[in-house]
Amino acid sequence: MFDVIAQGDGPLFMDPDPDKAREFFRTKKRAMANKLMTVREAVEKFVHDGEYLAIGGFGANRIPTAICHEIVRQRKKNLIFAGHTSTHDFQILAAGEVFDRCDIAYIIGLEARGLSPNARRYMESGKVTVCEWTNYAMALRLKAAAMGVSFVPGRNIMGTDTFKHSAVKVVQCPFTGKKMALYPALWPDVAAIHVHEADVFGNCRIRGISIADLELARAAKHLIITCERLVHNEEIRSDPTQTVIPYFLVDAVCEVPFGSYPGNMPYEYYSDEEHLKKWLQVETDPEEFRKFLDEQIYGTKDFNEYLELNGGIERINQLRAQEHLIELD
Amino acid sequence: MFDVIAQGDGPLFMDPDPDKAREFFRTKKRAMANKLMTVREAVEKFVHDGEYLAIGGFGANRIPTAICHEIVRQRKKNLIFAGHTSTHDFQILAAGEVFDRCDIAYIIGLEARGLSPNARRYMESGKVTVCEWTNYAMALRLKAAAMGVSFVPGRNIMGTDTFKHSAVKVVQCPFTGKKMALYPALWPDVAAIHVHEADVFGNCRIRGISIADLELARAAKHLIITCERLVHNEEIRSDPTQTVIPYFLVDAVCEVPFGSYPGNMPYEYYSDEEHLKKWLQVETDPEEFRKFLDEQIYGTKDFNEYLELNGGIERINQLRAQEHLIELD
Amino acid sequence: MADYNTMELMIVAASRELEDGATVGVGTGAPCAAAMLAQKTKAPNLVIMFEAGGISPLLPTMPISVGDSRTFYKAVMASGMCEIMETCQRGMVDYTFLGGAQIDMYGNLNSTVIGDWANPKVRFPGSGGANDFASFCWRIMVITPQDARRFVERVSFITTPGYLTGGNAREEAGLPANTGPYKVITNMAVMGYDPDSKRMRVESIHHGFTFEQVQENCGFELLKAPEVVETPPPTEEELSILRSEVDPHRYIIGR
Amino acid sequence: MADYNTMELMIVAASRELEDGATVGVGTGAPCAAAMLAQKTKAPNLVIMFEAGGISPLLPTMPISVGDSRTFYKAVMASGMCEIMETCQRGMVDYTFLGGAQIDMYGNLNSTVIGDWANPKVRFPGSGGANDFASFCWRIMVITPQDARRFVERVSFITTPGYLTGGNAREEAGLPANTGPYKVITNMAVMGYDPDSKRMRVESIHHGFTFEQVQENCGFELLKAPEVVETPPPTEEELSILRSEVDPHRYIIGR
Repeated sequence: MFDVIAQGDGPLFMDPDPDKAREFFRTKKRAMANKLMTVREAVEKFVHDGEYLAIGGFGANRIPTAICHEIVRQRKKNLIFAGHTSTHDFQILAAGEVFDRCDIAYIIGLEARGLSPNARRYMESGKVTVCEWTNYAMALRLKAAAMGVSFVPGRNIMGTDTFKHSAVKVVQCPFTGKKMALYPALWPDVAAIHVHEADVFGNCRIRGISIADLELARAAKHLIITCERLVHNEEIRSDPTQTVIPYFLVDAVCEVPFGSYPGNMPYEYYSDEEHLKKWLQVETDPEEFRKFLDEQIYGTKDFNEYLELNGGIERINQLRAQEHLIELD
Repeated sequence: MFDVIAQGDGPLFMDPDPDKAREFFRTKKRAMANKLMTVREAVEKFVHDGEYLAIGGFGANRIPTAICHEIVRQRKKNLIFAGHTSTHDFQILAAGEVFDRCDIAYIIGLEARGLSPNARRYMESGKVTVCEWTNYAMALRLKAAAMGVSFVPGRNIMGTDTFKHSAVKVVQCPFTGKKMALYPALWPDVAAIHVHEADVFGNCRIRGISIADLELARAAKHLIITCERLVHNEEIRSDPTQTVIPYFLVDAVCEVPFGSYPGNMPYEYYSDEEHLKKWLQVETDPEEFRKFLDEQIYGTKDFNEYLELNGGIERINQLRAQEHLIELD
Repeated sequence: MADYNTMELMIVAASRELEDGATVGVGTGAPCAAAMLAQKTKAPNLVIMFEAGGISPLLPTMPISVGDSRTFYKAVMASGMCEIMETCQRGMVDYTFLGGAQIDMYGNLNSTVIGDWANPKVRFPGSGGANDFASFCWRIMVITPQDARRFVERVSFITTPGYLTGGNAREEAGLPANTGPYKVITNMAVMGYDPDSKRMRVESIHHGFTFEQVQENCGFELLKAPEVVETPPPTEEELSILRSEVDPHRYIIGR
Repeated sequence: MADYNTMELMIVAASRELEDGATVGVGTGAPCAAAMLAQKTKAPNLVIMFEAGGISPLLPTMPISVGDSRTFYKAVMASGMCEIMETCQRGMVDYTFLGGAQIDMYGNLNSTVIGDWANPKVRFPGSGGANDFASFCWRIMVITPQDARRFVERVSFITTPGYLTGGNAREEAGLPANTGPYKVITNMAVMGYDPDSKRMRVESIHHGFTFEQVQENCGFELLKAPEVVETPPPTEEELSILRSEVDPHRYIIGR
């Protein structure tokens, strides 16, 4: 056995055994089949209570909002959540109290917009068991899983309390004698990623930054794709350099135009800062927030209804103009 | 120290210490400067006797042929060569006997075309010290370097003679108890990669497969880019999703149209199988091969002259048609 | 019975081992032809991957290199070597097809040297991606002529892992569980492996050959499967597709 | 002397620490404003990177998120988190700018909890990319108001490494050699670190403040640099560019 110099005492929620992951992937379908379904179907089929969930994008940028809403709407529970690069997605899922365990790299906050009062209450309630990481640490855990190995090394986190409350193990590199932090592979049971274009089989294109989604798509055992628009497989095959997620990783494809709203979708529409501010404001009063959630999520049947509630195409058009730096009068 | 279960006895030609690599990269220029120069200048400036060289592409596909020729023409010597995914590039460099140490994953052969008689003679001559690897192993060594760590693990190579003659170390994963092969990071002193488009600063686009070039570009201490065509920086900035090599990795940009000839350049021209066959044939007679080399490389002043010798634009046009599956009469 | 040559026979036999909806990492030549033939006969949803990055192309012609532009012609994705090998390492690739200068009774392959490694009589290319594919894919298939100089008691050099020394040696060495050599397809027979000893055994013999002839052209003792059958010969349809659609220029089958 | 507010002062002071041709990993808010100001004054070739993947954009407006579309507007490359963090880990990124709820005398930062970790009084977001940037970039800069509740003897939780317990502790813990906290820019002073003990020390004091005032607003004993100077005040040009080009809507400087 490796001589482990130091290790964090945080809980490891998932087994990093690559042979167990391989046994799963051995049975995953490889044939090109039409995977088109509704968001409701995708969540019913692939998000199960007690399992590990990860969400793509960067908090309020290119996020699969419809999937987050639907998980709350279907009142999923006891999930384990990958709380990295998460902001508005975390806010939604915390509002539904759908998870009771959480790997933390960045939670509660919405960057410069401030902290979510409700998410903070939930995380301070004692209802959630946590393990600490960093954004890159979580990306490395997904990278290890995507590579099919049980760990990869990094030179961060060591010496800190973040390390102490993580599940990292520090070893000495046998080539150099240097200390290396080893990150255990993370194969989420299910992940959801929002992309620009996909075909019905799940071949995907993303424009702009990829954040940690390419690693996530490969690490996840089940993958739900929401896309701004479907394209034909011939379009995908006309320029295979653009494909960043191949179809055989994907289990469900849902066409959800404006699907990152109120988040930003690069080259499509900017984030709706007024709506995001509304969330933060209404959250200060738990009673008001319950009503808000009932109206926005529990009371809507799908994402289109939620969009309509918040200004519909007219609002989206304003956000499109903002994205493209066009001044409307 | 890690408990090393088993290790290969092959020589490790380069130091995998990430702090030494960091000290180098600390001094590497980051400002956007015009790096346009001739192939001759690039090789004079960045390829030094005794240093470690790696070549991008896949042997006879998207290779920087002009750089390989120029290294031979300038009679570089005692290089260490990264012999992975190499075929025609290896054949050229072996013809010039420019290296005396070699990390081997795939050498001598030209895939289905057969083995290079001259490269085989050189490798059987006892003049070259070698270490055995696999194609993915070499890609992992570059990946470790690109990540800035001293190793990454893989689950291949173990149990074989390839392992015994590599510099791999096998350890037991502290999370799972499984054996993992650790690959030491490889920071080549210099690499050359041929791309479709680059700006004068070195921002690059590649169409089609990337092979191990994205890892190589990040691992190399110095990077020479040859490109089919220069594009303006505004074009690069108009779609930053297409950039796969950012300029700050690059030290030299050389515009070399048809620069992968006689290799294939995806979407541009197919490989010149007749010319490649000529190499293999003429190599059977060492005396004839010397003459051939004098004519083709030592006697030409640059890559354009070599192209002219072998059919020039007319030949290239035939190969373009082949690439695009257009039947010429 | 249809008329066919040795290469056609091997390609057809190999193509039948690939089931629909499977993934396969292939090289150029006979393996690629077998995969293409399978796609055009019983396995339309066979997913072909090439080590340099091509995923599921609509192959317009036979590629010359596993990295040439044909390998990602109208592909679903043009990726890279790490993408392919890591897809294999994750357990998503069912088959790989390999060759080699030598193979032994445990399916170990040599493509590195003949003679002493430090002072080789003959130097070959080395592993390339073979060791990687053979370590990661679930099942390894080999297409090679039946020849006692190729089927040897001990390979000079284990470039690419089969079952190593047999039994559980492969997994004990650290390679992924439940992977290993699956079939060897020659001009005389199809061989598999004994589930316990992991030694090569004859499973079916091509029309016109006997077990004794197979054994004579093998440098080690071959086992027999509980039932050794005659390989069903290539059908007219298989041969016709192979000749007209897969390899019309007879690059592979014309050899 | 020009008239300016606290935030403007801090941004200007921070911008001066960035030299031309350097690379910097920044977050949103004041750090981004400081980097933009540096680009428009003394460091036109400053290369800005954002943790979610944006490399060297032509920032049209202040980004709201480190992952929003502004962060790669007309960028040279739109990459991903691993690309950015690994560029840092390789040693290619000179500076990072961070914040935090608490900082101690060794530059350690807390953005995780106040109180006991298992039973927190206040839960904050956690590391995000801060620990990563601070581990990998050569020099860490912090912009924060001078306040004894922020500058504490011991942070409740070391989210992000400074010099840990001082001396060589950082390198001994395994973090890359010769990295660490570099400057802390507050509304009262610019602080650096003693080269041996790695304790925070005052290097320059902004016009109108005294060392004693800085010390009063700090929860631990501050050292003094061999020479403590007065920070040159923001110039008219710096303020004009900051107000008209960097943050015309006063998102940051209007607070």
